[in-house]
Amino acid sequence: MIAITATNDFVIKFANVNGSGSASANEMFARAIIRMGVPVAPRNIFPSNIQGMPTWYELRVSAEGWNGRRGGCDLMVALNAQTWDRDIAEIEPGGYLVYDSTRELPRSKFRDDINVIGVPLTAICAKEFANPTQRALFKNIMYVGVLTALLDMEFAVVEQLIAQQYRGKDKLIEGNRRAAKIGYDHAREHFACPLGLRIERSNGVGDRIFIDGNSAVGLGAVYGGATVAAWYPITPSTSVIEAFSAYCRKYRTDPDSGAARYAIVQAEDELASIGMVIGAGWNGVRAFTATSGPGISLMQEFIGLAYFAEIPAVIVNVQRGGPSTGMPTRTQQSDLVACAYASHGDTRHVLLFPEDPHECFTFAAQSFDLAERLQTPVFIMTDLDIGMNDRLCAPFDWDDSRCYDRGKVMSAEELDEGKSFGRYLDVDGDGIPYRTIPGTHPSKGAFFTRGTTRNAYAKYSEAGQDYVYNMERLRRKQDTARKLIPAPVLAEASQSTRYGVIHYGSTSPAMAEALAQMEADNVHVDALRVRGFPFADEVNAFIDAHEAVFVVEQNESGQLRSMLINEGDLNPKKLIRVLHYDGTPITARFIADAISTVIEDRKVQPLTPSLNKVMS
Amino acid sequence: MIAITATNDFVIKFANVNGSGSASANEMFARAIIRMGVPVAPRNIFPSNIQGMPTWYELRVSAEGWNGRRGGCDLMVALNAQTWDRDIAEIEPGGYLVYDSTRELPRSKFRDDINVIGVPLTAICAKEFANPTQRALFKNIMYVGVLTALLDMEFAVVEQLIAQQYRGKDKLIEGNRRAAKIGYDHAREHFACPLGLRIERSNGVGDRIFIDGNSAVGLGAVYGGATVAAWYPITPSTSVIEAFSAYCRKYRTDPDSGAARYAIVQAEDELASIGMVIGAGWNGVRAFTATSGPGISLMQEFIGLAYFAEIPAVIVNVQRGGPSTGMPTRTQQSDLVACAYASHGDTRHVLLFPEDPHECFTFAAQSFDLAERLQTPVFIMTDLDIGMNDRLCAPFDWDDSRCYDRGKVMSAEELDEGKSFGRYLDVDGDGIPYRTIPGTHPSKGAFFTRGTTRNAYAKYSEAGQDYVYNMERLRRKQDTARKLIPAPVLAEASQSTRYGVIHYGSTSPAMAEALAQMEADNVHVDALRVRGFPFADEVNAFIDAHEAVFVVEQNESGQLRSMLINEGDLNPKKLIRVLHYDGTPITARFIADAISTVIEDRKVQPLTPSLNKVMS
Amino acid sequence: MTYLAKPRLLSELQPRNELGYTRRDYEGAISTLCAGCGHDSVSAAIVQACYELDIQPHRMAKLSGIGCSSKTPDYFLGASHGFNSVHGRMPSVATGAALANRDLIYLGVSGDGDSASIGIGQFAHAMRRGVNMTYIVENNGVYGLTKGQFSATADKGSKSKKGVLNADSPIDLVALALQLGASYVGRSFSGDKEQLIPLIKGALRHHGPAFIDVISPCVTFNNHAGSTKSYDYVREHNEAVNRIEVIMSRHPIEASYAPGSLRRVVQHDGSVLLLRKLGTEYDPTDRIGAMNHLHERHALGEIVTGLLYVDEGAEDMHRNLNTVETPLNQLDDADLCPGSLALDALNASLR
Amino acid sequence: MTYLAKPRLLSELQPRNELGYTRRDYEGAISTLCAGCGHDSVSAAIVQACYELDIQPHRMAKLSGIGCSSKTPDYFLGASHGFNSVHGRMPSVATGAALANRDLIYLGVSGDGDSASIGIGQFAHAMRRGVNMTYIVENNGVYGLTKGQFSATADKGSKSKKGVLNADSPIDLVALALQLGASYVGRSFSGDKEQLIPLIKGALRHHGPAFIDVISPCVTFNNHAGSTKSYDYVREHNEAVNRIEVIMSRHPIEASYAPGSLRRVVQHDGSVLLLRKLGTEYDPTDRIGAMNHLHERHALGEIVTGLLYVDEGAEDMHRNLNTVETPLNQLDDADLCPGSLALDALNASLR
Ligand SMILES: Cc1ncc(C[n+]2csc(CCOP(=O)(O)OP(=O)(O)O)c2C)c(N)n1
Ligand SMILES: Cc1ncc(C[n+]2csc(CCOP(=O)(O)OP(=O)(O)O)c2C)c(N)n1
Ligand code: SF4
Ligand code: SF4
Ligand SMILES: [Mg+2]
Ligand SMILES: [Mg+2]
Repeated sequence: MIAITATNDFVIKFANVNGSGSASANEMFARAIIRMGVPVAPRNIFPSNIQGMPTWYELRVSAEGWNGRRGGCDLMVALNAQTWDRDIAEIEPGGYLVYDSTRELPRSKFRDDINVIGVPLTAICAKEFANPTQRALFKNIMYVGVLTALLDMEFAVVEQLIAQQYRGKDKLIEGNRRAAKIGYDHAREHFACPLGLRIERSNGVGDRIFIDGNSAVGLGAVYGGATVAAWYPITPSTSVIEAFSAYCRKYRTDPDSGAARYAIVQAEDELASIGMVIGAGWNGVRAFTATSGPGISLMQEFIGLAYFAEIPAVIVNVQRGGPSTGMPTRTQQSDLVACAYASHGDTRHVLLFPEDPHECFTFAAQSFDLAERLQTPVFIMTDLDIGMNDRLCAPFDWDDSRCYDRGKVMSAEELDEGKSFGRYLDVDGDGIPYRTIPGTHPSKGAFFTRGTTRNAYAKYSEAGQDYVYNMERLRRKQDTARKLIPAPVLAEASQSTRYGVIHYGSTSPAMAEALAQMEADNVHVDALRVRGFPFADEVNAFIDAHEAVFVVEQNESGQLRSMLINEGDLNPKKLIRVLHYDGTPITARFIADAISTVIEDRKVQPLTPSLNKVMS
Repeated sequence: MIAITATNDFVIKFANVNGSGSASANEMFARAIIRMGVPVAPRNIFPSNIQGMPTWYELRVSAEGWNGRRGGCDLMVALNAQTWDRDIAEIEPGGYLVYDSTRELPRSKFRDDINVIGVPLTAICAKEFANPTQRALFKNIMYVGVLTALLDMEFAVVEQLIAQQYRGKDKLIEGNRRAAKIGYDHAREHFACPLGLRIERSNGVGDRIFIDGNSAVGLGAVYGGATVAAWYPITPSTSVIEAFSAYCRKYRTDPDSGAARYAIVQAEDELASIGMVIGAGWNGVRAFTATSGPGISLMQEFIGLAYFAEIPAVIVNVQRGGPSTGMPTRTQQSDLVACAYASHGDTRHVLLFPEDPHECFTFAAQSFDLAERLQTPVFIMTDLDIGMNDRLCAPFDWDDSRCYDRGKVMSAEELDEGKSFGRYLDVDGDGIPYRTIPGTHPSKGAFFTRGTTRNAYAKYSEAGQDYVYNMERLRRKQDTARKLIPAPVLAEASQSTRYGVIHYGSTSPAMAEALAQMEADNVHVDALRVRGFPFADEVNAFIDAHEAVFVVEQNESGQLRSMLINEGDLNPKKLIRVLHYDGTPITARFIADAISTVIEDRKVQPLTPSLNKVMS
Repeated sequence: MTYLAKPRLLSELQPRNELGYTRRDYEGAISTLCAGCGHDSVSAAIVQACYELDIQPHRMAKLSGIGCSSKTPDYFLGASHGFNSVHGRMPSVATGAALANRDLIYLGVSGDGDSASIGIGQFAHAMRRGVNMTYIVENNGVYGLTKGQFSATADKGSKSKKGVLNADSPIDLVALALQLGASYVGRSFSGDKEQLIPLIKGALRHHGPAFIDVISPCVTFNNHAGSTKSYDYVREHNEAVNRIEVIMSRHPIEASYAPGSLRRVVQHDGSVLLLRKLGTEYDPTDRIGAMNHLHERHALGEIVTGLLYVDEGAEDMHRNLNTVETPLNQLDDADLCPGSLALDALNASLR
Repeated sequence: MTYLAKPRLLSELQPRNELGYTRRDYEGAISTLCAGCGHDSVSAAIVQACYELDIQPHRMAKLSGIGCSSKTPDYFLGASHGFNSVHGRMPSVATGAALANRDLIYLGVSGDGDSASIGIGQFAHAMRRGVNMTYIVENNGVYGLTKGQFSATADKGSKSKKGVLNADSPIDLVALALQLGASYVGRSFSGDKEQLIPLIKGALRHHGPAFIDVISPCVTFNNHAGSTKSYDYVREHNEAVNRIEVIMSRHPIEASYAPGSLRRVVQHDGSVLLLRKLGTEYDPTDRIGAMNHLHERHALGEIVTGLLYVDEGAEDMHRNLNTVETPLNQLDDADLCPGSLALDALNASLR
């Protein structure tokens, strides 16, 4: 029988039961590989449930550092009886199965074309540990030990990680170490180590850091100067606030008084959380909330208020599968339209699309400058895939000379100097008016904020011309926004080409890999990664410069494509949908296949409208 | 000085103070003209306020029966000191001013180029009526009497209307009649009657009826079999429910028990009202709510639930000026995108666009068939202009052989016969699954409804393929919807033309008039009135058949145009925006000017992309 | 996963109720909650209550919001239609359902996050509107499904698993329900099925808004020392004011309690609630007294349980709306459509 | 339009408060409400209260929802920033504002529709969260701005202008506020400025969530016979439990009441509330007693007014959150940004 052989380049999958403590063992295993200098990209596939349901941890080991999902599975660690059959079926021919052989299983439960490694984990634990909770927990770290041996990894690295993780809790260090060692020794004793798959020390990781996007957003909000966070728990956004809270405690606790230089309020729902953010933004702090689809739907009325009354606010939308409660623990990019045109009436909002934790940090910090400069809500559009999974990415950086851009805030001094103040007056031609913060001046600059129409001096007015003035100014403001948001990133093909591809957000690593694959197959496509909305001028220029442009998205209806067409008055025939929306992260393989097929077809048959069809 | 002369074709405007009781006098005056067989189109221009603020009643008298707003004012009845200056300024040169001359005004307060008719209304009332509230109220009917004389109308008609309106209240009849007569006599005594403007008996009204769109929707809901209405007050939709309630009392009170064959609940907010509608629809009745923009924003999460769980619901959106609280008493068509793609995730909803009260009735009745057939929310998109103003329109009709289409509801008998039931199974290929109503069968057909993803048998499932099956089926359902919604209405130009125009909803009368004006100017444009979304195939065919198509809308961003492009994959360059969005109803003049200018330009210079610019 | 479906075969031997249903007929899908979760005990109590009341499973509709608690309707009464709506908005959906068909029995199941945080508005209004339903909150003081944040019922000073003290005032749903017009109000504990089952039975038989707050510990996130919603804490601070027994109208009343300690409440449908007083002199028909007792004992740190209030003459929403006896969802075209003649007359009046 | 702006010239002659402001300095735009609307009297009381308390107008922030009542912040304190937010959601906006700057005085004005119907959830949570603000509901039992529908505070049996009887149980915001943790709770009547002005003063001086329910008749839609929120009805059923006098810390206390009938409450900022008991023996520091009294009298059809509850040791949200003394909106880049060195260290820990 064949056995897959690969070094630093394969996929391991752990099939576990949720709530069983496997998550931290799996993560430690991933870190161990990183410590050996080999890049990994892990993904949690978990249910909307607390305990007892299937959960998977998919770990892609990639010498080249591809962060996208690869698909397939070379080594399955199958520890969940409920999902046994499908887990076994998923293994690539010639792949490996590691399982708990304590209970004997009939031959029919296995496959002939895979390599089976049975370790009696439960039995060993029962023998080695007396305490029943210990037994259950140490089983997890024990299979880490087994894998360490099977994959030829350095046991010292695992030991180090255990020591770090349980620093100060000597008993736990000892127990975990022992469990890992038992597993390690057992494997070396009973199996030919290493398998065809192995990890070899390398320096593929470089200075990259390993963190999830939600933590990065939380940290970015600290660096961006956010002081108020109001939120309501919802998967997959909850950890944004948990991280913000932890980093605030660390960095924003007044050293003298121990008091907090921030305020975090768990609101009673999403209407209240966005209301608090708006109240806080109006009153001169940088405030944000984090939520997901259902929260976005609930916030619609308030978002319209912030837009029309022109109040800075940052909304982090960690997207999950929609519509409705949808797939709460799966990933999608399907809230673009709901955010870009949020609320009734004619609106248009600023969106940012970070690709990874590094940009989650950068954009989160920048979003507050944008929100205050533009006096409007700014959405950070991440998703479960980058939000809740650790990723290797460029280290965070910060320029200490950078100052927060608080935008056009009129001070008491300026008012005293006699600067004229019209809250909704476009004095600079960029559509952005001046504002004052409550409490600024005893007699000047106070105004009445409202969501109803008013004149440039914030007086209630039902006059058509006041309304039109305001709407036209808001349009100008959107043009200003276009210039301020992060510019798109161009990746040119090695040869000049008629084909372009536009993508955004968490699609980035799969896209990069797909481009490399296609280049290898002599298919050349220029790629533009869009990073914000309203779209920068470069986006239209890019589309103009190509005969056909693929738009790769993780939603069903091609939402970014619609926005491109609408906003750029582009011919839709030119924009070819590449859509993946079943809730799993998109793969390079999927993208490359979809694009290559169309390009191949076009070689045979020249450009016709009928070619423009949905790719998924 | 010139004096405008016109018979059955002019604009009168009443400038009043709100809460002063002028509304019913003005309306009676409009009815008097109709009773003389002359068509009128009135419009209330009112503030978001209860008492003491300016309000206008603009009455277009049009022999040809044009229902659109004309613009300008030939006769101003100026009864509000607050707005005197702008009211006087608005009168066309040669036009007429009627005012209360009790208090003398300086010459500077008038214009030289208008005809001034001063009637000491307050003084006469003070003399004639003892009771102070009577004095104030009868002043209104008194100016109606004055106008009756000035415009050469039949006093008997007014008398008749008074008798009808106050039937059973003899004192009121007498008082009102007397006040009207005093005004009538005063005018005939003091002025040369008639003015250049006059009403001449005709039969231009025919069998048309005079009613507002909101009442028509309420009546349509009764005819459509709605039994549950849950709502929350909001201008301009409140009268939909008031009408539904009144018609239900009239037509749906059980003759024996006096009990109600309907239930109307004033909910605590819009989230609750749509929730109740969904609960009721799930439980097998026809239910609806009526709201406006802010309510639509609040309903987003629930709309997504109804969409994804596939529950029939009808939502009447009487649109007003947005965004946010916006212009609560002005008209717009600016919630199309907020409704068509309501809620997070990939959604697409059914919209209907009635043009006038006749269609408000028809579509309201039909919407329940559509909602139950398609098992989805259906939006009736009216607006303040047709919702809250009386319109002459074709009489309502009803075919008694028509049966309600309850859609695919599986009965206990069918279940007993062994018909297989999968709640989300596409058995017929039209994307529409079968449902059962709670309580149907003791052991078969029960299922669990949820907004999370599930398989075709309504079991919770996080599997990607179950999700995709469902989303693809929903797409098919949308294709089915496309065929069921009211077809667009084509109005061909007298000559074949390269130009088309698409419009919808309350724009219809102004559009019809604009087409006639343009025809008269030898500008030929084919017109298509879109009546529903997802768009029928004819819409794309129409666009394909023309070189350029204008899209006339009452919003700032061209929302229907965006939807046309998105859904039809059309070249935006072909679709030229004609946008009017200051909150006043669009006029024929505006449309004809906008379209003619572009066509004129194109005669000089052939089709270039740059021509495609915003027209307002 | 406390409830494993028993193999079908056994059901032949199981006892049957008046309608011939076994207890099994009132069960649902296998629970996916954490082992030991209080919510599973509440599901079991609901199953038992429906079985004992001889309810036809399909004449009941189960509704919920979102949360671990709101998942539970999938785990009982598999032959009933269920509706797992959106977070915090079950009351409006239940109200709409009740409008559509006044003849079904409506059971709403919710959580403390679902009803006291995001859903407090809908909760309050459903109570005051008089929706004829049984509304059960499975109250654990935390958001279970989103992993243990405090909910609005968490007591001031209660300690989270991570050691954080709650600073906000708690919302007492029972006090609110009493104040807002619920006509049957009780509190119980998921660990006390002797009390819980009859309380649910009485509620299902009640005509009007019946509310039961069930303290139902979250073993995963809120069962530690320092929590005031743990099994241990509730057991220690539980003060039951009465024990209830529900007697169906067709059964003779055989009560073995000493006279004087018993109170008899006849409900709208003829069913009788027998209330045995415990400890304090407590009058369950005195709304103001009930509120007072609740507040006083709460101030002392006690959790008052039992049937706290019942209004024998309660009315429901349909009565207020004067709707016809026939459920609205059974009216047909002829009942509803006024027809063309009426329309012609109306047209004429509009000229 | 009850308040017509007086010509500027006069102000020279007007009396001035300690800060040198005239009453005029606390006024706002001209009211556009109906002549006689109760809300205008509440605005006048707010003006008077702020004038008497020597508040710097710009140190106050006015917030509201949507409704006739919610329009009123435009009609007082023209030199303060105001925020007319969305319907029913003022409390969250006020909470956010209060988080941003703990040093301003926050005044929320709302209606009964705004706070008891659509907004009851936010109202409840702002109270329990301890937002340091004065929250006034101008309660007329109807939706004024949308023309007279019943709101959730309309009493059961109250008659609408069109003759319809209200069937739903009323929501008593005072009872709710008491239950939910408000630390200053009063009720008054727009027609009784003697009572209302000091009540508002005490609230503005209170540290914590202060709630005042002001019955404020809607002359246009709810002032007829049969309404329980009409001027006449309220006058007849008003039962004041006390009269309050607010003494600023810098003033000596000179009270002329007989000892024994007076109760002295010292607030957080040193201001003193002198409460003269009327009629019943009423203890305004007994929360449970207050609730009880309220419920009992309500059952008798009486409208209890006065300062019903005050907690001298009240704490606010900032205390619970342990935020720094400096308002958050005055922290600068250096206070907030951890800088590049910290980031480098963090990067290192993530490898
Ligand atoms: C609009 C919305 N916001 C947030 C969530 C996330 N969410 C799901 S359940 C839940 C809380 C559930 O708490 P509770 O009602 O107490 O139920 P428990 O799990 O404790 O039984 C939250 C916040 C959601 N589903 N929808
Ligand atoms: C989301 C939303 N729904 C409905 C409305 C319409 N609306 C405006 S004010 C109001 C009720 C106001 O009642 P209340 O708060 O009692 O104020 P009052 O006018 O009686 O002072 C309503 C329903 C709105 N503005 N926004
Ligand atoms: S998390 Fe808590 S509430 Fe949820 S199932 Fe587990 S124990 Fe029950
Ligand atoms: S409608 Fe009523 S509440 Fe509104 S301004 Fe008039 S009197 Fe006041
Ligand atoms: Mg809970
Ligand atoms: Mg009100």
